[in-house]
Amino acid sequence: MNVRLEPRENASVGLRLCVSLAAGVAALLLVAIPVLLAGRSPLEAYALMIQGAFGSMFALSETLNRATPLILTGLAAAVAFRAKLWNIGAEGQLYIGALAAVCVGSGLLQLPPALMLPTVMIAGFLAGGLMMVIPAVIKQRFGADEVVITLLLNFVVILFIQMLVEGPLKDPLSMGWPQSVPLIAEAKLPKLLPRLRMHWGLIVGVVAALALWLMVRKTVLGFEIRAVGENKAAARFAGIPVDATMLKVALISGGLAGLAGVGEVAGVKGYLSADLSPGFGYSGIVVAMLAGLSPIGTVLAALFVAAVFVGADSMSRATGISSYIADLVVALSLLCVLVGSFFLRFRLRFGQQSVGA
Amino acid sequence: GVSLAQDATRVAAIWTVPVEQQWASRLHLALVAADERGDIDYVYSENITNTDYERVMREYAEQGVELIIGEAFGVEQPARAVASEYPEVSFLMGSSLPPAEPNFATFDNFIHEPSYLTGIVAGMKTETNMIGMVGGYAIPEVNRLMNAFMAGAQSVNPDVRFSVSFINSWYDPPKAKEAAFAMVDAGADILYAERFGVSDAAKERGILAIGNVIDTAADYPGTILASALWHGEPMIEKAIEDVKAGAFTASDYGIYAFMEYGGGSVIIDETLAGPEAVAAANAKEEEILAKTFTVEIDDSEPASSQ
Amino acid sequence: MTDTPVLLSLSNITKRFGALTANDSISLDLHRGEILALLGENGAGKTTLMNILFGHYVQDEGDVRVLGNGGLRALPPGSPGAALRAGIGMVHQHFTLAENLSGLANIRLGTEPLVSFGREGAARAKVQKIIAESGLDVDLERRVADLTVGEKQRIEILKALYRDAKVLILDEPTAVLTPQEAEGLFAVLRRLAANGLGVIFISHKLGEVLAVSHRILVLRGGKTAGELETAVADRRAIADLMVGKAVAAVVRTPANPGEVLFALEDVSLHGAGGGRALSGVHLTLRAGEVVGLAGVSGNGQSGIAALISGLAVPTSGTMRLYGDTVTRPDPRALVAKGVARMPEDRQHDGVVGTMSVADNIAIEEVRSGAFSRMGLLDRKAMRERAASAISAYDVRCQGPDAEARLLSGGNVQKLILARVLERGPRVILANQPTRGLDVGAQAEVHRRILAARDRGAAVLVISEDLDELFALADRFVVVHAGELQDAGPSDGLDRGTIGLMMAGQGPAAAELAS
Amino acid sequence: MDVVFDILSSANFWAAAIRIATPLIFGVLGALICERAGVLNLGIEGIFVAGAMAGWMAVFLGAGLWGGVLIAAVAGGLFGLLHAFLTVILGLSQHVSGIGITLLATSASYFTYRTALPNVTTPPRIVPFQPVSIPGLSDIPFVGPALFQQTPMTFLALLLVGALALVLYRTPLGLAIRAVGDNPASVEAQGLSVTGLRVGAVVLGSALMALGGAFLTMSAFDAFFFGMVNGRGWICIALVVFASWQPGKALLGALLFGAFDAFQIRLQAQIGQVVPGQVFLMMPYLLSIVALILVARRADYPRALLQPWTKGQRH
Ligand SMILES: Nc1ncnc2c1ncn2[C@@H]1O[C@H](COP(=O)(O)OP(=O)(O)OP(=O)(O)O)[C@@H](O)[C@H]1O
Ligand SMILES: Nc1ncnc2c1ncn2[C@@H]1O[C@H](COP(=O)(O)OP(=O)(O)OP(=O)(O)O)[C@@H](O)[C@H]1O
Ligand SMILES: [Mg+2]
Ligand SMILES: [Mg+2]
Repeated sequence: MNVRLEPRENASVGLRLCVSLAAGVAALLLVAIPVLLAGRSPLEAYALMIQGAFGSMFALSETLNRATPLILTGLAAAVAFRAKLWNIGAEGQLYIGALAAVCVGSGLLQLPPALMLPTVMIAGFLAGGLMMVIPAVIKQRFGADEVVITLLLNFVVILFIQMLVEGPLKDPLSMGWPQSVPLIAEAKLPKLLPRLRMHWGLIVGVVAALALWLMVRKTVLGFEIRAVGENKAAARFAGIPVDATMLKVALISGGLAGLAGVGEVAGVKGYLSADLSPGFGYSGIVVAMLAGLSPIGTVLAALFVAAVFVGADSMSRATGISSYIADLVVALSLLCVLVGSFFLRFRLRFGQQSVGA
Repeated sequence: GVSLAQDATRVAAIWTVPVEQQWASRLHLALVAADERGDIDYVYSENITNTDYERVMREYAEQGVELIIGEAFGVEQPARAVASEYPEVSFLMGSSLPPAEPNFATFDNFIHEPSYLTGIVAGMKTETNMIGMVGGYAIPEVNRLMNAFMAGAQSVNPDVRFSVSFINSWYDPPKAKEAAFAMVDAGADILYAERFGVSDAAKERGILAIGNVIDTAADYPGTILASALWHGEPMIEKAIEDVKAGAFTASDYGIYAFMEYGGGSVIIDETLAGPEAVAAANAKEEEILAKTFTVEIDDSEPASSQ
Repeated sequence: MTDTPVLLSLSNITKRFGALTANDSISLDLHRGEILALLGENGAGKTTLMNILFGHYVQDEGDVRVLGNGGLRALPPGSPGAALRAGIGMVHQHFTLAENLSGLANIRLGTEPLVSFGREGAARAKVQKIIAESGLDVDLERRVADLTVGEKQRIEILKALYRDAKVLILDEPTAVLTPQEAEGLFAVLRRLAANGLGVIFISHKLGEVLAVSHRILVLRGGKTAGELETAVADRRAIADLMVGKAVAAVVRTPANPGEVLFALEDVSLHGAGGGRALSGVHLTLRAGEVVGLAGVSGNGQSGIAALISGLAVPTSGTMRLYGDTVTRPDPRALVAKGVARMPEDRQHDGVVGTMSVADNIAIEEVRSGAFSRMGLLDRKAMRERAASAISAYDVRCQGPDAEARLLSGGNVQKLILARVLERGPRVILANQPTRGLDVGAQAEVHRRILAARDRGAAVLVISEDLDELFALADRFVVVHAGELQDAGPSDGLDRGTIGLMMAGQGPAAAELAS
Repeated sequence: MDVVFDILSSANFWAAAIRIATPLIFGVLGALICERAGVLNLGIEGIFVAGAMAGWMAVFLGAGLWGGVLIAAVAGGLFGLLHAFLTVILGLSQHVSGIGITLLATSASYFTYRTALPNVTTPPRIVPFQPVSIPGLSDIPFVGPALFQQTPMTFLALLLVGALALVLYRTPLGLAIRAVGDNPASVEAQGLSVTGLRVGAVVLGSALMALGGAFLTMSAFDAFFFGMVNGRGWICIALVVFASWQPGKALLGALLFGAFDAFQIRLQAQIGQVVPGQVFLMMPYLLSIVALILVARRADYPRALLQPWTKGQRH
């Protein structure tokens, strides 16, 4: 009797569901440890988590609101990772996208409302995209690793934003606080429902996911991105312009992250500051990988991560457990889902069974 | 939906920083004390990002908390919007903007007065005429205190020069310490310790430091020349009292940080400062309390002397 | 040979991969001093069997026994360490060398306690002694990355000998060697066998097998198909055993060359495309003619292939297609103009493994009107084209939607043939068209190439296998040190002349010498 | 210009550079070991936090300073083990596992700290490592003060650079680690365990990373703060590329970074707000990027970096 791993060709929907469920259960079991350490009842904590994430229209809207930037940064990572372009810089691209939105949307440009929003979004997309095209070009020209460069650029961008919101972009009415001038009303993404923070960015995210899905499956560009991502050498040999395709990927990836920034600044906050994102760029990587880089899956994974965070954070307040538990729960869930993905790729075989040849 | 204790007012605080942070810690301590006295039922959330801030406010409001204390600096608009939607809840928020009717009161740590007094002490004590100042970020509540300190020092010693740097982090004591060392190397003999880490550098190099907001003299024996302290108690107690009495209004509670209300005080180590400096500071304190002298509130970013 | 003691004995080895039975109850014995050749079509299970023997894979059934003190002892399954300790050395089909280390470091790897110091000197002395005895000369201090394939292989053999191997397994050792290097290897093997080493030798080249082995074991479809003494074997019998049916020989009719379709005129190439630079190369390809390019690997073949593939642009000189100068390299434009390119490394450059067969057939023309409209893919057209290619070229796969990575090597090559030949190209680059393919698959590829020639295409075949070149080429060119020499029509040529030209001697000198 | 010269010629400046570099030296050595074996460890930022917290907490609870160092290393090693389990044994994405480890180690450390010490406002302190001065040596002009204002952990870091170089280039273990990061098949074919080597390297490397964190709470400072690691781990990921995966160059890179940081702190203090402070703060990152661009062509990536290895699988 021995145990062996065998790769699976593809996992059925049923199996996917089972594995997701098992991962969720495992995560909950692990979460019990810190909850018990804090001297509370895990069952109560679970109930409060669910309530905190979905228990009311408000809770649900908050979950969706948090999922919005995660969908976009998740898509940014998914499209880049598919092409084996390791964009770890979505955080910086998000800020640059937000910056562009503020630059065009704070009154500098006077456009009819119908044009203003698209302009703001396009500006954010292009700015974020450019922010990723730079490391992609550096990689092509100099061979410098994009993981490290995009990571470092995140720090540069945040400092740059700080510099701007303390300097040229500073809102004179902010009483000295480092924040930018606000967006004008026409440049803001409308709320989906009155009094709730959910905004049209969510729709943008879902549409972007659908568009990417279509792009990957139905377009020549998607075909070329897949080929370049899976086997650069074969793609080059077959005449696919590898470098140009990579730049397109970079533009799309950075652009999506930039859109996330537009969403936060135009949909939620109204002005730019250096604390716009609590790490949405990094979480996007997690979201994309949980989704197996699938665009539609990214939407679901973003919802999952958002719900876990919002639910756990709310639970911490209701139980009096330290609010650091929210990140802890997200981390544990992530690792459980990650281990689960292993069982989608491999099956365990026990003993010696004979298989018809 | 949880049933409330009979007489304890339910108070929640929402901090964007860990409660170790000096600023939050002053109010947190006062709230914990009130909780221990049984006056209030205190809960808090720390390290809440501005992105999450509004949600947390709403969650507490929904839970039936009566008084919410926190910082609206990064979330002025949404915080005010939430307050207007929960008129039955009282909000007491750190803010640079005026209060908003009917339930949104504001405050800030206005301890520029004691900061000015510590400046007098430092200005008289410095021998190199060089004072090093290390701050986190150049934001109004930091700038204000630094500027008052500098004004105080200059009032007694026009030759004094300042070296100012910001480390761009609230919590990087090793880095703050390095920045302080750099100032000592450049000739500073007194350090203004806006951040944790600066007094450590002073102690290690055997020079003096000026404390800010909290009293750390016991941790750095022989190092803390003087400190400008912020006391959260007067404001917190006033606010609780107002809530209990149903008299909470959208007013500026920032005044409770002023010396006249006991929200700010200076503490000077006489053995380090010497009687002369103490006397000068005390004299100025009299003037402030007597309102014959007003310390200017200057929120602009302080800069090194050229 | 069977009078010497048995060194190694495999009995009833069975190994399954999912539904596929790669080894089906295979048994074999290896004697001291014996060279046993293991033959079989691609996928017959040779490598799998050796991987089990060496502990890379765990068999489902059967056991491996090795001669130890006092008789044959069972080897614990799944442990290369145990196999090494038992005296088994393996030279893998794909080298297992750390390229960032020196040859010596690779040899020492795993032979010393992990934390110990100063053993390098003794190790070097021992390896040098082995080199002296075996003739496996190689610079031990160079980084493996900088060694030629032949040198890498010598390092691999030294690795085994350094551990005092009793049994040496070589999996397709000559696939990447020049004829001269292969000869050198055989000499070494004979010497080692004479000293008592047992050798298992896997190859697809029947000539080599007949030349070097004592005994031949043929696998087919994971089963033992037959076993014969080399002394009594002939090519035909072996090929029939391997394939299970007679393999028809491919006949080349005399060529009828027409106009020049492709030409390199005084072309030099630096740096691009990897490999050696080219200098002053003249090459003409005519309609209806196969030109064979011979040369020791690394002398400039990759540069020439890169030029015709559109992956490199001449540093100087002119490249002409149908008389027009080609200025910018662009695989897509060349493909559109009727150039067919078969890559040297089909798995690496030929297919995108995770994409479907249909995708891989369409990949070169995905932007053309045939497969897309306004940036949208025409999946239906792609699938139809794939379906017809699959049946016309007998690509064995689950269908147009099967992932290319699941295809065997031979079928990948058929897929590429289908991709490039189906358009009726006028210029064809066939780079190592049958490397690693078994005799049946080889014959099929050769037939296709000759059929294209007969249709009027100009063909350049690059191969390290002289047998293949003689089977296909109407005319020979030889590349050495980045320079190309014309060797003339193949009819008047013999292997010796070509071999000398490959070694850098001019055609005249080569003729004199032969 | 005078300012620059004054700064560079002061022993205190060099002392600061070495001090600032110390946690980076630990971190970059740790990342180097992991990557040499073929595993990218983006968990580094969180492992720094865990080391800072665990080491400090151990000392706070009475373990003694070297006991704290040991506990920090063990904590780092445990997170390394988790990363190794996910990436080496299960072959899962190294990027995601790393980011997951960072999230887990950070939040677990914060949670533990807060649950253990719920009611602190001023963070409790320990007595940290003190600078060692060696009579005689400390008095050498310039070098003495630069080197002997340092705490034992700095010397440990410098020592580890040598030790790691020795192991990597002079022992069969080093050979095996370098080989497994280049081509795991080479190691397996020689009878060594790919998994064993990789797991070992990741655990060891993570333990070193944790020491970088421990230095912050036990040498550079005496208390644990939320957020005090402040991106130092990520810097190490950049430095290791800059160093072309060589311990000597890693030391050089860390020292250069430390020197630059010490320099900008001094320049900021002296020439003041002529340009926004952020410009100074950006410099180390921008210079790292420039350095990476310059070395990239020559960088010798471990070829098997990011490649999982499963025994009995085709690769
Ligand atoms: N990694 C793998 N996982 C599962 N099945 C595989 C894998 N690789 C190959 N196969 C299966 O094994 C079969 C043969 O593949 P292989 O690459 O060994 O070709 P081959 O046997 O050398 O054949 P050919 O003679 O055509 O070169 C394929 O059809 C495929 O179904
Ligand atoms: N790890 C694996 N997973 C799945 N299938 C495998 C694996 N290794 C080998 N196979 C399959 O087992 C069969 C035998 O493969 P093997 O490599 O032993 O053939 P071979 O005789 O060495 O062929 P070749 O002449 O092409 O080297 C093939 O169909 C191959 O695809
Ligand atoms: Mg094969
Ligand atoms: Mg094989």
